[in-house]
Formats: sequence, C-alpha cells, structure tokens
Amino acid sequence: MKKFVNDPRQFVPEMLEGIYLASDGRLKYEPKYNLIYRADMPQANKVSIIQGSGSGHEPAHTMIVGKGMLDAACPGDVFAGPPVEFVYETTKLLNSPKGVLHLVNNYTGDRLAFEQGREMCEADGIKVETLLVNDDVAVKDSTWTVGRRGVAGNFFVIKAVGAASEKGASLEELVRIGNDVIANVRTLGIALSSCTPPVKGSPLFEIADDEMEVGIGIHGEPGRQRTKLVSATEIVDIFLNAVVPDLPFKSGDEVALMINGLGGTTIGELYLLYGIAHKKLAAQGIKVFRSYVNEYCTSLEMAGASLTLLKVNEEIKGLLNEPAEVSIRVF
Amino acid sequence: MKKFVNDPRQFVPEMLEGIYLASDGRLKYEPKYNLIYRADMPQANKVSIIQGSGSGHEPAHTMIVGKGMLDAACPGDVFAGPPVEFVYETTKLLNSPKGVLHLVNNYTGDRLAFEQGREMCEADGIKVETLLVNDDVAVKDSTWTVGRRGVAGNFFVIKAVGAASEKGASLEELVRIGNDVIANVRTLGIALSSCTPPVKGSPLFEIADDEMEVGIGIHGEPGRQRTKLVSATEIVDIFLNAVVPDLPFKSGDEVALMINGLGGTTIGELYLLYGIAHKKLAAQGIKVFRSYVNEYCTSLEMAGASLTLLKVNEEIKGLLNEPAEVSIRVF
Amino acid sequence: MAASAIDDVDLVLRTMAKTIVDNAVYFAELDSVVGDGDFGYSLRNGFEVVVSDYDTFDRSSVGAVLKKVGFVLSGKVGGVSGPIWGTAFLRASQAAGDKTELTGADVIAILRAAVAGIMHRGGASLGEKTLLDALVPAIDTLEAELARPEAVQDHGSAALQEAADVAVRAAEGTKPMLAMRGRAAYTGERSIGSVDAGATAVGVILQSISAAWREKYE
Amino acid sequence: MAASAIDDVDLVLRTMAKTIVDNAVYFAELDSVVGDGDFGYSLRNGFEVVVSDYDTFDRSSVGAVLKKVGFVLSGKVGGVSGPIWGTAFLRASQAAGDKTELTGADVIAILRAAVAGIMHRGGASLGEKTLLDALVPAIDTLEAELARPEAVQDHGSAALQEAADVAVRAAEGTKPMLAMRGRAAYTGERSIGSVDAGATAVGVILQSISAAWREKYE
Ligand SMILES: Nc1ncnc2c1ncn2[C@@H]1O[C@H](COP(=O)(O)OP(=O)(O)O)[C@@H](O)[C@H]1O
Ligand SMILES: Nc1ncnc2c1ncn2[C@@H]1O[C@H](COP(=O)(O)OP(=O)(O)O)[C@@H](O)[C@H]1O
Ligand SMILES: [Mg+2]
Ligand SMILES: [Mg+2]
Ligand SMILES: [Mg+2]
Ligand SMILES: [Mg+2]
Repeated sequence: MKKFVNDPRQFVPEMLEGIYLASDGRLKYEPKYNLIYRADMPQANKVSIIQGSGSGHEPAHTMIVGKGMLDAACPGDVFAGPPVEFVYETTKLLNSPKGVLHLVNNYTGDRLAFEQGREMCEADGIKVETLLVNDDVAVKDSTWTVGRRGVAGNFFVIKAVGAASEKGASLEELVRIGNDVIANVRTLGIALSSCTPPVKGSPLFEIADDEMEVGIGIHGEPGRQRTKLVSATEIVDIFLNAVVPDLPFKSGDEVALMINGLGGTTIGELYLLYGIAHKKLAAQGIKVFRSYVNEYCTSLEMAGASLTLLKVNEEIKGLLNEPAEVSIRVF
Repeated sequence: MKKFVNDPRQFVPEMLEGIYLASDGRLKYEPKYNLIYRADMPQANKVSIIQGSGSGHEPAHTMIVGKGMLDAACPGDVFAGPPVEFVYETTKLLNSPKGVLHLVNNYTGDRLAFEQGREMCEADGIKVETLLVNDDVAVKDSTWTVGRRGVAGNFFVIKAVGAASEKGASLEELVRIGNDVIANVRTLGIALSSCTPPVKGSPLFEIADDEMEVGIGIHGEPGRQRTKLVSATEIVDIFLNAVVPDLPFKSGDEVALMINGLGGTTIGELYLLYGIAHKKLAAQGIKVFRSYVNEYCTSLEMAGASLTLLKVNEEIKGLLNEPAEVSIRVF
Repeated sequence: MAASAIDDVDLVLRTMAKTIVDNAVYFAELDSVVGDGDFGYSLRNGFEVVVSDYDTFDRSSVGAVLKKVGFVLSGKVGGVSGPIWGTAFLRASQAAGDKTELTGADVIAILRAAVAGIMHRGGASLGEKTLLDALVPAIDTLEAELARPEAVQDHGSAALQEAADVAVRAAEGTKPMLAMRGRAAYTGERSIGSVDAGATAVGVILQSISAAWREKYE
Repeated sequence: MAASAIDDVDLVLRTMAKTIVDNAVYFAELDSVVGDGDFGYSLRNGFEVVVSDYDTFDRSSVGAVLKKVGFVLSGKVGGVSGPIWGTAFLRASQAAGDKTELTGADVIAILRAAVAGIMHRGGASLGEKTLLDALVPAIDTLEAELARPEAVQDHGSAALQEAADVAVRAAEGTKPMLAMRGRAAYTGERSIGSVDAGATAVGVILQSISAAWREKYE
C-alpha cells in the first residue's frame, strides 16, 4: 500500500485533525464523532446542514464544510456510513430553531444511520428534514429495491441548499430546492483502476491493463459492465449516452457540466474530457451554463472520472453563482 | 497506459481546448503556441505575467491563468519547456507598455527558451524581465552548475506578483517582490510511484512496492535517495529536516505551509501530512500563517507529495490574501 | 439448554465479540467480492470495545448487558452493520428485560426479537442474500432441537451445534442468490455465485459459540 | 569530399530528419534512464515537419535551407533540444551564408559554427555528458580525414564513415561521465554508468548520413 499513513485505523481521525488545523479557527473538530463543523455554527437564524457518509471521497464532504456549503460533516470510516451516535450527537450539537437538514447519499448504511439518528433527535424535539441524493444512472431504479446511489451530484445539492440557507431559507424551502436539484441531476462514473482502503491494505478489485469499469460505484462497487479501455472521445460518448437520455436533457436546456476525478486521474485528463463533452453537448443544443472540472467526490486514489449534468433554472443558477468558503484552497 | 486520451500527441492541445471551453469567455486560446491567456489582457496599465514550462504539472500553470495570477501560459509538451517561438509570440501578443514578466522555472530547457525568446522580444523593443524560480532543496547549488530546480514554490511567486500587478505594480517592483518570495521559499518532494507521459506510454522509472524516492524531481528525475517507505510521521520529519534548516526557518517565523500532491495521492493523505507538519512546526515555534493543501504542481499521476515553506512578511501576507480568479473551481 | 444465568450470556457475548475481532479481515475479504470490503472492519470497531470493556458493563440483568452492547455498536459501527446489529441488540434487550435467568424459550424469544429488529431497520426479507438467510434458519433449528428432551441433559450443546451447522450450510446457500440489499445489491447479476459476507459471519460466530458452549458443558 | 551542391545538403538534412523521426522512441528511452524521457519526442516534433515540408523550403542557398530548419526547430521543439538544435542550425546558416557550393573546409566551418552556437546557448563544455561529447570528436575526425588526399576520390565517404564511427565510440564514452547539464544533471552520481541520450543520437544520425552518402557516391 503506497500511502502516506501511520496506523491505518487512525487514517480518518488524523486526516480530520489536519483539516481542522489547516482551517485557522474557521472550523471546529470533535474527535469523538469524526465531526468537523463551522466554528460559527449553530446560528439561530440559519438551518444547519449536515452530511455523514463514508470517508474516502475527499474533498467530499469534510473538506467542503464552510460558509455557503455544509455546516457540519460526521463521516464514518473509509467507505462506511457513520455510526448512529455520530448522527445523533452531531445533530444535537448543530441544532438550530430553524431546524436541521440531513443530506444523505442513498446507501443503505447511510440511510439507516440517518433514519435512526433522526428518530432519536425527533424524540428530543429537534426539527429534522432529510434529502436523499441518488444521481447515479448506472443503477436502474426498477431492478433493485435499494434505489440509485448518490455520487458526485451530491455536490450540487450541497451548493444549492448551502447558498440558500445562507440567505435565510427555511427548512421547508431547502427541502424544495434540494429536491429540485436532485430531480435534475444525473451522473455516470467510469473507473480505470481500483483503489485501496487504508485498513484493507490491498486493492478492492482487480482490473486488467486494457479494461475499464463502466458505471463504477464510488466505493469500488462493480458497475454496469467491464469493457476494453477506449479513446477519450468514445468514453465521452458512453458518458453522454447514459446520462443525457436519462433525465432526459434536451436541446435548449442549460446545464452545469461537471467532470469529476475519482482520485488518481490527472486534472489535465479531466479538462480533456470536459472539452470533448462540452462540444458534443453544444452539438445537441445543450448549453453549458457553468463548468466544474476538478475532484469533487473521489474513491480514494482510483483512476477514473464521472460526468454529471445538472439542468439549471434561474433559481439554481443564482444559487450556484453564490460565494462559498471551504477548506480547500486553489490560491 | 490507463489514461483518458485520444492520440497521445494531441494530449496537450486537447487539454488546453478543454480549459478554454470551460472558461466561459474568460480565457482565450491560441493553438499555434499552446497559448492560454486572459481574454482581458494585455492592458496598458498592467504588467503582463507569462509562464512557459512543460505540461504535465497541472493545475500549474495553464489552469491558474486568471485575474490575480498568470496572464498567459504557453507550455511545451509534457515535461518539455516550450519552443522558443511560443515564448516569442506569446510575449508579443501580451506586450504591455508596463512591460512583460517572464516567470521561469530553473530548468535548462525553460531557461534557454525564455532567454532566446527574450532576446528576440528585446530586439523588437519589448521590455522584458525574468524571474528564475529555484525552490527545490533536493538539489544542492554547489554540486551542479545548473542550480536548483523550480517546483511547487512557483505557485507562491505567481500569487505574489499576480496580486501585486493587479494593484498596478511596476515591472521593477514585481521583480523585487518575486525575488523576495524566491529567496524565502523552499520545497522537498517525495514520490511513492512513477508516472507515465502520454506519448511515452510507459512509466518513467521503476519503484518497488516498499520504496519511496526522496527529493524527486517533478519530471520524474531521481532525487536524493531511494529508501524504504516509512510512516507519515517519519516522512514529515524527512520533509522538515530538509526544508527547515535550508533557509533556515526559525522560531518566531511566520510561514505559508503547502502540502502539494504530486497527482496520484489523495487529498485526505495530504491533509493528514498537513496536520502532522503543522504540529511539528508549532513545536519549533514556527507559526503557520496560511495553509495550502491541494494539488498545485503535479507530475502527472505520480503518487507523492511535496512540502513547501514560505517565510512571510507583512507585504507577502497581504499579497497572498488578495483574491484571484482561476479556471479551477472548488465550488 | 437448561435455564442459563448471566455467566452463560457472558460466555456467548465474549465469544461472539472475540470471534468477530479475530475474523475481521476474513469477513472484510468476503465483503469485497461484491460489496465494498468493510464489513469485518466495521463490526470490529464495535466488538473490540465489547472485548476490552466487557468487565465494566452493567450485567445486573440480561436486558442490561444486551442494551449496553447495542449502545456500543450504535456508537462505533458504521455502514449497514451499525444500525442492523445495534437494532438487533436493542430489540433483544427489550425482549430480555430484567431477567437474570433464561429458559430455552426465552432465548428463542430474544433471538426472534433481534431478527424482527433487523427486518424492521433494514427492510430485508428472507432470500435477499443477507445475514438473515443464515440467522433465521439457525434460530428455527435451535428452537426445534431445544424442544427435544435430550437438550436438557447436555445443556443444549447438541442443539446449538446443529443450529451452527445449519447456519454454515445456509450461508453457503446464499451463493446462488441475487443480492437485493446493502452495497452488494448494486452489482446485480454479478452478485450471484459468491456467498454473502454477513450470512457467512453468522455461521462462523455460531460455530465459535457452540464450541465454547460444549467446552463448558460437555 | 569534393565540392558539394545543394542536393548533397538535401541528402544530409533529409536523412538526418528521417533518422530522428524513426528513432524518436529509442532516443526517448535513452533519455529516460537518467533524464526525463522526452528527448526523442521533442526532436521529432520538429524534424517530422522537416521531413514532410522539406520540398517547400527555400533552398536557394545552403544558408537559406539551414535557416529554415533552424526556424522550424525553434517553432516546434521544446526542452533543451529546441534552443540547442535551433541555435546550432541558425549559426550554421550564418556560416554558410548564400553559398550554393561547399568545399570540405566550408563544411567544417559550418559544423564548428554550430558547435559554437550550442556552447553559447547551453553553456556546456566538453566532458559534461552532452551531445557535444560525440559531436566535437566527430568533427575533429572529419576535418583530419578530409585533409587526406583519398578524400577527394571517394567524395569524403571514408572520412564521413570514420567520423560517424568516432561519434558512436565517443557516445559510448559518455558512460562514465557525471552529467552536468540538462535534467540528467539532477541525478548526480546516479548519472554515471549510462550513455548520454544526445551523444548517442549524434552517433546514430551520423551513421545514417554516412550510409546514405556512401550509397550515393560509392
Ligand atoms: N438491509 C439489510 N438488512 C439486513 N442485512 C443486511 C442489509 N444490507 C446488508 N446486510 C448485511 O450486511 C452485510 C454488509 O455489511 P456492511 O459491509 O457493514 O454494509 P455496507 O453495505 O454499508 O458496506 C451484508 O453481507 C449483509 O449480510
Ligand atoms: N546545456 C546543454 N548543452 C548542450 N547539450 C545539452 C545541454 N543539456 C542537455 N543537453 C543534451 O540534450 C539532451 C537532452 O535533451 P532534452 O531531453 O530535450 O532536454 P531536457 O533536459 O529539457 O529534457 C541530453 O542528452 C544532452 O545530450
Ligand atoms: Mg461500506
Ligand atoms: Mg524534458
Ligand atoms: Mg460493506
Ligand atoms: Mg529530456
């Protein structure tokens, strides 16, 4: 395992401590619950927005805690949703009279922890609402009872509700806005390599030198199919042929286009994919309103990328353009 | 080679086109010279700041063209400085009455192209100054006539002169500021894996599963030594023991601390290293003024990291805190 | 199985906890075939606390100690396993109440309550390739075997062994099933052909408990 | 080597360009031992344009065509090689001027000008493990051999072959040297033991040119 790590079981806490120390007082850290939260939260006049989910998807979601984004994150171990207690204690700590919003990616582990945590909080009289993110088109709703997975589209949900809550939106408004984003966002991921959770110490799966996994899950779950690695242009076709008809996105639509790196792929390749996708969408009459090319939701050091389209309306455009303050610095 | 790529020889142009298309009109692209530049430059009342260098280090430096950072970038192929003509044509196109600043990382190829390009520009009556970045402590000045390499510290030079030039600084002031940053910035890199230039199609070097390369160059050049992979804490000791005594950084100093990913390492690991380094510096009385944990200067998909310290004074602190606008989006 | 006291519960819980800690890597390997490879590690996060702190737990009643275990799991175990196993122990605790002695029928009632909790929390039914597919047939067997007169003489040793064997066979029987729950569900058809990690773990745990039980009572 | 016309220059330049394009991968491999593995690819970017567009170049004089090649290299070749080879051709062009016929002495003067350009631009001296360590001894040999009367008869074929052989041996001789220039310099002691990529390329190119020359004149 080629990682910068001490005791692998301390990987998550040591990472969180780094996020805390790098924040220069803007964030607080509660090691008991893997909890990173805004030093200026909770506030009486702002809904608190919380996400749990597993670790290993950084910068999602511990590194996007900040003004205009998440108010708190209480991740579990690498690729494991948080224990119920983390959800309960985090929600209590961040409780606001305006309520608490749970952003949950649609995985059974995450859902169960947040459901049980919410029950416990409601018994304490805390007002909680939940948004379930499920943008991954690789998984067909009908086939499995567990529904679609939440992947990189989660970012847009956070950005929209984070911006709206900064402007004073009520819990009910946030639920409406969040569900509007969820209804209009679709993602497909493709992996070129596997990844190694620190505690496991070896790759999650094997993949040959000339293969790729289409529809990969962000925890290394197998996707739609294993095929031969093809050219970047053909890969963009695979992305668009899966994502565009799913909503469907149509000529005349305006979209946010995200090319998200899964961890091990260079940002140069991501921009290369972006350029091809941008042109192909334009040829279909779909206009990119705003571009997102970076790592937003990774699977550790997995080589690969996902493409996300979000159909935007005036309200969502306004929210995406709002400022935010997160840990990660580009400059 | 597990990359998103079409014809490997078109990797750089296709990436640059992606950057251009993602910029929504903020950038222009001149394919003849691999040139990405600000759509609002040149300006009569602002020095133009240009960097060349090789590709493969993204986001450096094509993706940090923007207000408050670089005004133009004309990279060569992956790991090769630009042809002389790129430098000449870029400088002519960006020519401003206030002059043009060439930011050159200290590699023979880059230096020669910029020296010859500058000679050609000066013959045309263009006012040009040059800053040579050479922050890599792995290379000892005395041993080789070529001097130290420029690595991740380059970012701080760009940020400082970019911010100052936005505020109207003259070419001479920018040279002073840039040299002040260069005199106070030091870096060491450690690689855990090799990397594969698209055209080469195979890894630049071999490295065993339990080894790391201390003092790696950002083009895969060997470093100070090949050793066994050790724990994150021991690695931070190696970083600090090389970097701190070099300036030297002393108790009472304020610094910018950068943990830069070389491409294939997760940002979680980078924050883990950050936390350890932050605490060890504090124990030595060295205070972090501002943290930088991300990919700033990569070697394609190489797993590894570098640590950069910049000793800051009030002027540099002010410049680092200035806003900027670059292609890459965190939100 | 005759009436059992708290120290039988101690034996079962300690053995279970130690078995899970010892097999964490194995369980995680099983989960990485079609799941995400964290199952054993997640459970270990909770059960290693059970191992290390067991002596400090309130053991004034069976319900008390089961509740404590349930709390530890809810506090430490992530993924599907935290809520599933945590709920199982909390429901078991409610069924046990303040009893300090358990009849065979009590044991079955407690286990059935745990199963109901798992089904309530996770929404899974039999045949969906989860730990239920090993646990439920094992409980059925235990109930039937405990009803036989011999069970009184050997303190239920044979019944328990039979239940453990059924669990192992039932876990093996999850191979042809299509995963409908947890992360494995996303693999669809590809989940067919490998055993479910949770079901296999149930078999391993029951075998350990049975061995410890026989050592004590045979 | 008797007086040569433009078509001899054409032969040399075309052969050189084709050899570089054909050996790009090999040269890059050599550069990846202690350098950064781009040497052959960088040169190819320029010389493939020389191959494809040669017919369109202004060949009214030796100086004109050398200048055009120098411009192509400055426009297309990055890394150390662009400025080094570009400057070499531009200086050679100045030395050749508007000549359309070259004596052996002219050829040597042109090559010496190229070497001076390389040294001026890159600051390297002999013994620093660069292409100079193959190029300079090869030119020395060519000069000495062309001075022999036999050189007139065979149009310098033997002299050129001898120079090419010296280049190959000299390239081999860079093995024990410590790299002082280019990216290889950063490797310090580790650069000892492998040949310099640029010097080896000079040997390969001269061998190709010599073979083409002999085919024409023997
Ligand atoms: N909904 C469910 N109900 C009951 N058991 C389940 C359910 N989902 C998964 N399981 C069991 O949990 C095991 C996986 O646990 P774990 O790896 O912790 O979950 P995750 O899917 O979050 O990674 C599976 O092998 C299965 O036996
Ligand atoms: N300063 C110099 N002067 C002359 N030749 C040099 C110099 N530096 C390097 N070289 C030659 O150039 C070759 C490397 O070229 P190239 O790979 O294009 O350069 P880079 O070091 O920029 O990657 C070396 O093998 C050497 O022969
Ligand atoms: Mg999991
Ligand atoms: Mg190079
Ligand atoms: Mg799992
Ligand atoms: Mg090179």
